Amino acid sequence: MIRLTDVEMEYENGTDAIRGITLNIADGEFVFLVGPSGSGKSTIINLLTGELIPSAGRIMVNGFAVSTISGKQLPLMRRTLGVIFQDFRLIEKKTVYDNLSFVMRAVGASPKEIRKRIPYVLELVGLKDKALCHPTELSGGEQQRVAIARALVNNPTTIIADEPTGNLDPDRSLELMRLLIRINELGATVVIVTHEKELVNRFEKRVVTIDGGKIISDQIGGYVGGTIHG
Amino acid sequence: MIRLTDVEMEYENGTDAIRGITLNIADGEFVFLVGPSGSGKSTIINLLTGELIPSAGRIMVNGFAVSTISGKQLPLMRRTLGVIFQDFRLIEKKTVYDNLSFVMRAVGASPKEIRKRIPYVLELVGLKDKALCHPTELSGGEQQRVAIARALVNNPTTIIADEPTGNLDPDRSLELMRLLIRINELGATVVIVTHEKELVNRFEKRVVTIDGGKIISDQIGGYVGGTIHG
Amino acid sequence: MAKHNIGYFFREGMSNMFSHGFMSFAAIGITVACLLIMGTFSLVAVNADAQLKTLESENEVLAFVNEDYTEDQAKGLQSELENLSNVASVQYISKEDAMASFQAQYPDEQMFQNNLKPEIFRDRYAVHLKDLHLTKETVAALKDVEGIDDVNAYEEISNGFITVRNIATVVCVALILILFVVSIFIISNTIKLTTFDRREEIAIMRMVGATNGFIRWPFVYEGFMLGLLGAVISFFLQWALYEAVARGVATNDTLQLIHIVSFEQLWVPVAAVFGGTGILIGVGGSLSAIRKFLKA
Amino acid sequence: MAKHNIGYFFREGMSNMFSHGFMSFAAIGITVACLLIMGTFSLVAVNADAQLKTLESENEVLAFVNEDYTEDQAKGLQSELENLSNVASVQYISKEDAMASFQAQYPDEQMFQNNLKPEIFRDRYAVHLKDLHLTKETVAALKDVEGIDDVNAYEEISNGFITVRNIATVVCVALILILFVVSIFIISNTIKLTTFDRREEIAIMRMVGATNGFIRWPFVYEGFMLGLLGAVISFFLQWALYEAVARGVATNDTLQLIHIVSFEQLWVPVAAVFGGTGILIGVGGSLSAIRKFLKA
Ligand SMILES: Nc1ncnc2c1ncn2[C@@H]1O[C@H](COP(=O)(O)OP(=O)(O)OP(=O)(O)O)[C@@H](O)[C@H]1O
Ligand SMILES: Nc1ncnc2c1ncn2[C@@H]1O[C@H](COP(=O)(O)OP(=O)(O)OP(=O)(O)O)[C@@H](O)[C@H]1O
Ligand SMILES: [Mg+2]
Ligand SMILES: [Mg+2]
Repeated sequence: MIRLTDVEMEYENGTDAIRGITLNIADGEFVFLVGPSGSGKSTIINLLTGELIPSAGRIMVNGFAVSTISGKQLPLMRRTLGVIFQDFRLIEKKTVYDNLSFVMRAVGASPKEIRKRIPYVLELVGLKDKALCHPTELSGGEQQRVAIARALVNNPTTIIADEPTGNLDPDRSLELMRLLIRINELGATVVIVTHEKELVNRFEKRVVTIDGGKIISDQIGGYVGGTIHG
Repeated sequence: MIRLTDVEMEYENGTDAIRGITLNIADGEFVFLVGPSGSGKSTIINLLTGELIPSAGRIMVNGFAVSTISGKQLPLMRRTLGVIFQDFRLIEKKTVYDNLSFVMRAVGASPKEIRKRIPYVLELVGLKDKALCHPTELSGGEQQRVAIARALVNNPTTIIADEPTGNLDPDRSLELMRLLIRINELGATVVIVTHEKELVNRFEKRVVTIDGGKIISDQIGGYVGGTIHG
Repeated sequence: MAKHNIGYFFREGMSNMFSHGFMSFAAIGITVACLLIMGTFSLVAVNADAQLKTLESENEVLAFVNEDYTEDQAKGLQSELENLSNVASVQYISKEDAMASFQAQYPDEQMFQNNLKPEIFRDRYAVHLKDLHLTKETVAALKDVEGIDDVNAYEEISNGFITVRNIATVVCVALILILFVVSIFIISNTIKLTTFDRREEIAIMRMVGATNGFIRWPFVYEGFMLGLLGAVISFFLQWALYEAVARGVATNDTLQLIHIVSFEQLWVPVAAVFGGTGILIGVGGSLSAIRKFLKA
Repeated sequence: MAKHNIGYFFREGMSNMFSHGFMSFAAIGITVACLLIMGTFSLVAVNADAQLKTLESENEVLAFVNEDYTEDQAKGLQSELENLSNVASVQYISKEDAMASFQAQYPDEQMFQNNLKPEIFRDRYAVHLKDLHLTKETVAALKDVEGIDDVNAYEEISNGFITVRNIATVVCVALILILFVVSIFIISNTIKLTTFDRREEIAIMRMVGATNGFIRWPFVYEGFMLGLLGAVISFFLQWALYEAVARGVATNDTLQLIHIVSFEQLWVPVAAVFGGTGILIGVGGSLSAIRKFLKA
């Protein structure tokens, strides 16, 4: 369960990225977060993960009060999340396999679990034969899929994805969406930031539209804005 | 003018990314390069810029034989190109303004030219008020627009863009395309790698489709593949 | 901490060390350089000190017996002198012995060899002191003894000697301290630089819910391994260097006189100091280097 | 190179230095540390050498005149001795003078003060040599002079003295060389580490068509500034340190005797060496650090 109450975020340089947002996402929901470039979508994601502390307001994520969380609680909260970052954030010095095993280790998985889980997840994103490559040896879309695999590998209860399809071709994008919907149907909460009007329109899901740091629409189905496809 | 003749590219780890491509792009043409993730699009871009040396074949770009170019000629060739990279490649320690002035300096522009040109280019991509921000203070789409501005700033005769709209909302994507078309109409050659079927279909331009390191189609208008929008 | 984690941390630390090849090489190289410089100075200082101690023990005060005393009376003073505080030992030297040693000192003054008579010398005691710093007080005490006429304290000499030794000690200790501080500064900076490009990695670990403790361990292991390796390499290099110098000294005609402390007597403290310093610097450097990335 | 570029390179180099605050600080700190250690040792060595030279010049050989020669005859030998090669100067010492100085040496042997007669001493010459290494040859030549009976060469003493001085010189030069190599190693590694995270920047410059020369200049300036700054800081610290020690020596009762070479006599070479080394290391380190990024 995700609950933002009157959240505001002003960056150190004075940019008012979020200007009062209240938003509830129930457990098991599937939500698209859309809006123009610079509207504050990534900022919301970073507030949910505890990477940013809001200037005002309250944030609850899976039972943790993120806005006031302690250093000891933060790792426990983050283990409930699987995050796909807009800029991937892969470790260049580790292979694809090690990029994944490393985050399983970090939450205390046993070597046996790791050996079982990683090939399965790599299969899901279609990178089984790239396991021993380094991120620098991958195409942009392949890197993005490693980032997706990493978010899935610890079986999180909530998946948060920032532009997961920005570098994927239409076929792969659709595949990924279907995968996330399947995971959602198994019980996980899914929040996806995207620009892809096609995808948003294709699925009748909740769409929250942000502009200028405010929610300007919250409805089921239909990409708001985007004149070219209007 | 860009001419690839029987080009092959095998990476050090044995990946056969390009398996024999012959492609001519005349001066002043506008070309979309499309294809699934991992098909070899970015590899072609890197071959054109001289960042990669082909395992076989010949590459000519704007009168330079890129595949056999000397260390002294390479910078001259590159000054004819404006490249937008899939991963942006901005310098985090420099402001947006300095990221641009730096590449103008690199080709010998005077301070006066720089002071005149940069505000103009930032205006074009809609980032005038972010000139003094560092890349880390920008949203994903804003970073992408800085990368675009950097490619335009030196007034290149050829613009090569790898996924320039991956992080942009539909309005901004359309705006950018219109800008590139305007630049193309003023005489520049433009090569764009993209997944955005919408954009490709909207303009009646040449579309080269790659799959598995080979050209599988070369036609005017119409995105090939991408079942969801088919 | 689960059992399989210990192995993981260790392997992780090792593989980090190798995957950051150049960085690790620089850190180890600098550790070795610093330890060697420090070690060499310390060992030179130890030897110089040993040498000085030997010389010092040869330093003596002469106490002249009243000319009117008979030889027996003169000898009778021995126990009284020995009982004075700060007197390590006394040695009776008769007029005849004094003359003989005097003659030995001046082989070139022909006349001394034939014309001298023991009577022109006085009976004397060579007095060795426990603590040269107290020479003044002891000379006064010797002079107070009934039957001792005069004391040749070589006071300026022993004073000068002590001063020189003190200065040498201070200079050595100061140099070693400076080198130690400089070494720590250099090495911890090096480790900081080497961990600088790991902030990304740390950020990702934090983001997926790793605890600070979990993040810290591989770095601690890496620092430990770097420091230990540096220490081990330094130790063997130091050993080789020391033996080479010692052999050089032993085979040199003039230098033979210098007594070199054997490495067997020194290797335990050298190993302990090298190992301790190396590990301390390695682990400390690593911890201080990642500390700021763990805060935010 | 266009005029506005020089200013650009310079500003770029400066701003790089500041924007890589911690890295630059580390590089400068390490340069200062290394230069100071090197400098301190060199200055100690220079002073020790000056001290030894003074002592050496006091070293003399005694040539004893035949006992049958009259004082005039004895004095007549002076010019002959002076003409020998390797003889720096000779000083005639009469029997009377010899006795006086002998008595001054033994104030405690009462009998010497009254009972000695000049006749038991011999006339002699104190001979100063130009080159102590040739003592043996010169002694032989002295002995060959008609009227010289005997020569007291103190050969072992001067031999030992030379050996000690040679060893001291070798040890000092070796230490300074080692420190120099270690310093270069440490500093160039530091600069390499500091430029390591600039490979991205370099890659971008290359990609937009900057020539290698253009890319190199800001790095050269940065290295130059780092090295120069390190050298300047080291110079003033070294100066302060030297003056402090010199003052300490001058005010100490016993140490007054030691003659400290004034810093005025030394500052030019110290500044030159520090500046040269700092800049060499800075620029060299920068160039070697970016070289590999410019290749591909
Ligand atoms: N540096 C490299 N070393 C080895 N293999 C590489 C390297 N870069 C790319 N590859 C491989 O070459 C193939 C083509 O990669 P390329 O980056 O050209 O794909 P792309 O068409 O740009 O894909 P995307 O749309 O996902 O960016 C991929 O299979 C990729 O894994
Ligand atoms: N670290 C930062 N410091 C200062 N300002 C920032 C920072 N990060 C983002 N901003 C600013 O905050 C605003 C919102 O940024 P955010 O990254 O949330 O946008 P976004 O909706 O994710 O956009 P995009 O679709 O382009 O990724 C932008 O104006 C951006 O410039
Ligand atoms: Mg964003
Ligand atoms: Mg690509």
